[in-house]
Amino acid sequence: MPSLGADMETGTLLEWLVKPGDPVHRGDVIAVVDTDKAAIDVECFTDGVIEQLIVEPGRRVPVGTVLAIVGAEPAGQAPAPGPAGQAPAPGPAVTTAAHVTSPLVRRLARDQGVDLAGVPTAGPGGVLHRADVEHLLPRKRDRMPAAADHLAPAATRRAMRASPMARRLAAAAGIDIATVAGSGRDGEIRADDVRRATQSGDRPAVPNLVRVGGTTAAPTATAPTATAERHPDAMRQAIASLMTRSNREIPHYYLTTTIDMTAATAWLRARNRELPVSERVVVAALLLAATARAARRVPEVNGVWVDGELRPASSVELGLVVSLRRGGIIVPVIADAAARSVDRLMATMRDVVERARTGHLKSSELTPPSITVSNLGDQGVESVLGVIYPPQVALVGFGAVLDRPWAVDGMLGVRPVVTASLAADHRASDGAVGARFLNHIDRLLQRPEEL
Amino acid sequence: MTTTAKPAKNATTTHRSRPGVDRRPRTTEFEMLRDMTRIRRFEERCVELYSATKIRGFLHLCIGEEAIPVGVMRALTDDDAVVSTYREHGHALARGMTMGALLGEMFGKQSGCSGGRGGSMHLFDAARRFYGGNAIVGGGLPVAVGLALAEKMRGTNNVVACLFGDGAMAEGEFHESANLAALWHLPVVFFCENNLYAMGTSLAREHAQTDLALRAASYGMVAWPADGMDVLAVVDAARRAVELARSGSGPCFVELRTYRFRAHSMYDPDRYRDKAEIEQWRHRDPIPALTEKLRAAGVLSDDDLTEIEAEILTEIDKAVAEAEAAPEEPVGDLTRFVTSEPRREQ
Amino acid sequence: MTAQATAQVELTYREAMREAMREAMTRDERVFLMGEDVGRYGGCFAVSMGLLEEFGPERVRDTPLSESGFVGAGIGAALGGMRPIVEIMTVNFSLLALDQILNNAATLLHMSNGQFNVPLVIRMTTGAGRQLAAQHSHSLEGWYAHIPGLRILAPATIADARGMLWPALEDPDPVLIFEHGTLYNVSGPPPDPSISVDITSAAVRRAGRDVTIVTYGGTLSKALDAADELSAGGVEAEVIDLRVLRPLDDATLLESVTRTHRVVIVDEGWRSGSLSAEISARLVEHAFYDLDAPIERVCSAEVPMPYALHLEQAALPQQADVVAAVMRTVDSRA
Amino acid sequence: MTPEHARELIEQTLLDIVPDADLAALTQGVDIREELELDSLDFVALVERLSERAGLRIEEEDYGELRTMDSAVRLLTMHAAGSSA
Repeated sequence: MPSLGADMETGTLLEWLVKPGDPVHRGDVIAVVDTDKAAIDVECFTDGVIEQLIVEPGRRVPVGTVLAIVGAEPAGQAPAPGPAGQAPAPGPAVTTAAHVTSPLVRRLARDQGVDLAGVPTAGPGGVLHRADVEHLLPRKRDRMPAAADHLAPAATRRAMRASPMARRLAAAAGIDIATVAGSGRDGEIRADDVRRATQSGDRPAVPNLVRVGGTTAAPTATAPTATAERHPDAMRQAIASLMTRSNREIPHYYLTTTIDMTAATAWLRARNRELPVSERVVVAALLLAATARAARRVPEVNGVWVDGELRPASSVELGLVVSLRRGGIIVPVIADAAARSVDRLMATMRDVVERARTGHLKSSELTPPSITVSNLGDQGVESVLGVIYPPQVALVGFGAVLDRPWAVDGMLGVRPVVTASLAADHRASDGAVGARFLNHIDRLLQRPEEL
Repeated sequence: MTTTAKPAKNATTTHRSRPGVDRRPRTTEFEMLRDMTRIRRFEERCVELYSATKIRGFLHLCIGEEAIPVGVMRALTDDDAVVSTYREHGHALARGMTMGALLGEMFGKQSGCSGGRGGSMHLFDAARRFYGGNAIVGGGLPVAVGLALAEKMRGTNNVVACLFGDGAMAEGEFHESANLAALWHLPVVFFCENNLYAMGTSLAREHAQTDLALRAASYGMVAWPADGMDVLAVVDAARRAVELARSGSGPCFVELRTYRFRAHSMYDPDRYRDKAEIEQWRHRDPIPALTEKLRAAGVLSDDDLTEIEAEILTEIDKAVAEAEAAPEEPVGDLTRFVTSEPRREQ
Repeated sequence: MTAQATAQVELTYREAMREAMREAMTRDERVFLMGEDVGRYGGCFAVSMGLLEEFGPERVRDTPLSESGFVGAGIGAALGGMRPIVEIMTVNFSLLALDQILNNAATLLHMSNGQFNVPLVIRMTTGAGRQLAAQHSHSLEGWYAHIPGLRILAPATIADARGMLWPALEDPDPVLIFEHGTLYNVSGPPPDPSISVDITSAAVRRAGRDVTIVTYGGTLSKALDAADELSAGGVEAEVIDLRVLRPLDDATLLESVTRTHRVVIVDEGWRSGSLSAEISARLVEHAFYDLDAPIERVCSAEVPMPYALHLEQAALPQQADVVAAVMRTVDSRA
Repeated sequence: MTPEHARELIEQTLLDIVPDADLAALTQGVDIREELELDSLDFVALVERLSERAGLRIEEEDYGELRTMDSAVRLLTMHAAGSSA
């Protein structure tokens, strides 16, 4: 007889809703009990089969009296998953009615969310051993979608060390602490790491001592192999939380323009023909160069939005979205990109992208960008309408350079064109400013030799 | 007369003021008999109340030893100070504290003399210069010496009465205190209530030299033993000692040989004492002894006795009722008096 | 008097303490000094030198070697209306009086429901550094800081040595003053007597933004030296002198730590169950979300204090230890 | 350069760029860039390294030849033959 109220001492069994032999599951209503106040449904707290009903309807018994006996599942029949997503028990189903368990086993089961009632044991006398529980765990983990499973974040948390203050700042900024790159001695995450991650680093770190790199969406910042590869989920979560924050906080507006790339590609082709193979320039480098120079002229798109105001950057710290082969992205930064020649940009881009993918970025390449470019041209798409990396205020997207019918001087011809797009923060700029920015890019690409 | 302390007089006055009670002048002996009986009956009620779980914690009774508190307190003035032990109900009552203040304390109530913070072992009364209620054996002695030092430095004529048991004589603090008091000629009287047992350890099993007065005398102070079961002997010794100390000749020591009829504390199995020994001492019970003496002298009638008992019973009943009814100290005040409060005036 | 003669130039910690006692005894007739060899000998550490001659044997009382006796007598005298200053030679000896300090001085007020307060001041030497070995050198003030009902002071500067005694005597409750043995010969300009010294708050001895060093008494100078060294390397340490070990000035600590986010506690006591442990716990309780690095503690080695100089120094917190601890809190992998 | 040698060279280079590339998937007609998700930078790297290792200069006009494994092998063998002739 369960205690159905703090002052309940006895209860009258009104009705059984099950009979012997019925399978029951945790949470099933199996009986109705009359307390002094009301008739209340009685839940079953275990999975199994009703073996015996002991108290007959109409009897009044004290709290604590056994009402019925629930046995284990018949052999060979796997119990249905419980509400907690309990794993079926395959294998030799030597289930017993009365498991004997040690505190250690019970704790393990509790920690791992395993209902011991469903755990088969190979041991004699129905004794459950740790191995019986552990046997279930890998399978249990496998069948659960990692991100949704409470086990996976727990594992992530265990691997992550962050100072209380860093946690507080991360929570306040709405970013997942697990996604922040730690700069501490053992990779622990400190407050400055979070500040860098939120790019609101208005507080200078202790000079010369704790200054290290960090980046918005790059959990792999200083320990890519240690973090990202071991915990790909962490990166997914980082992207998820950052992009969620972006869409929640930033009022995006989008502009696109299609740019004639005839001049640019012709110039590139001619140039590459003269250059050693190792110095050839790809069109992406031109696009970056044009973007960087345009951004320098339109400060409203080159900076960060912090504390309710736009803080334009003094140089163009160009973030480049690099997709990783195993999924996920990382955004290394090309410092002072507007000051670099196309050749230097090309060289830097090749170098940075390669190291980004092999996990060897330097901390200086993970400082907060002032504007980001996402070039999905190689993936063949036409245009990119991106999500801004907070607290930046703009993201420039490029699609593939494609041959398209194009009217020039009243004549229709086929021209290589690219669609450039701008996702911009409406708090920081208006459409006209964005349009001016895109027009700058266009104009610059018409005179590639000047880049 | 300086022989009757004002607090005690206050208590006496209470009785005297009651209509119909004060039919004739009382002798000092009669008052001492009544005071001893008052302590005895009070403690007997404490036993009942303890059994009824009204009183908790340790409860040390002085039943059998009542001659000492009554005799010693009579030798003191209001301005003198008293430092006592954890077996101090008798001292407190004889000093003039009310049963209500004591019972309230033992009930853990706000009406208690220590607001329920002390309990049976820690009775205090600043107005009567009653400095407790010390439950560290020997711990009160240095404090008594310091009080005496203050009296001396302030140039008063006051004396400090320091009561302790035979067990305290084995503590270093006794020897430090005796030495210091004698060295500085301080007006303190050490009253050693020698009831032969330090809890369960007999005097002979605890002290190499069981002549306690002799040991005290070795510090250069006047020391002598007296019969602690005879209130007249106690009061006589106490007066001599107090006057000596008051005279400026330094401390003195009185060993009062006595016996407690009950266990060390409540529900002590009392396996360490011979029943015959207890019986033998019961024959020297100070209350019947004085009763017989007064009867023989023709100054005490059965009516007087009945009247005394009735008065005391009424007083006890009233105190119990008050303690029952008294509010508890609010838990919100738990941390009061850890440090002094600015508003408090002494 | 010697102290007066030098007061215009420089004052030692010892002289400052003596001046404080002289002033107190002059201002209040109830104040007197007692302890072992405070009179004719002039004080074990010469703090009370000359006071016997000035105030006489009634008010500068040599006591027998009975710590419990004369500390208890101090309690009794305080209860009896006097304002005693009891000097105990070293904190190790004070253990002989621990019964009186804990069971009476700290307890009487509460036990008596506020009826009996104990306006007593106990002064004693604490700490190591003078090769006095394992029975004269420990820093047990943290134990006393455990006890409700006591106020525990640790003057670390000339000004505090000079200024803390009087307010301590004005306190209606027992106050213990711990004087680190290495401080007595430290000298400095005499403090401005018009500046009142409180016995309630900690003092920020050096402002800084990067880390808070919490210390008191004999290790203050080491902490300040460490802060100077760190400053040269670009780390600005704030140094807090607790001054009052009980009740702790949580507000000052928290204010600092919520700015610096890093804490190093320097405590000459043993680490286990120490004052540093208490401070650490409080900061974790009240500033957890402001901590950006584990709290570091620099304490004495957990050994009875050895005699040999090199061993003793190895057992004690040193400037280099403080610097290293600070660096652990601010250092990073990069 | 034999076709076997050329294929080996190409596979080696691809593995340099995409360490866990599934080369078995590069069967006849399969687009290398698509299959291995090479972007323009990867492709430039492929061109550069192949040029270096094969000792020939692959022009931009020849990029189309690197579309599949077969055409790439052909490009290398022919070029090598041409240059050695």
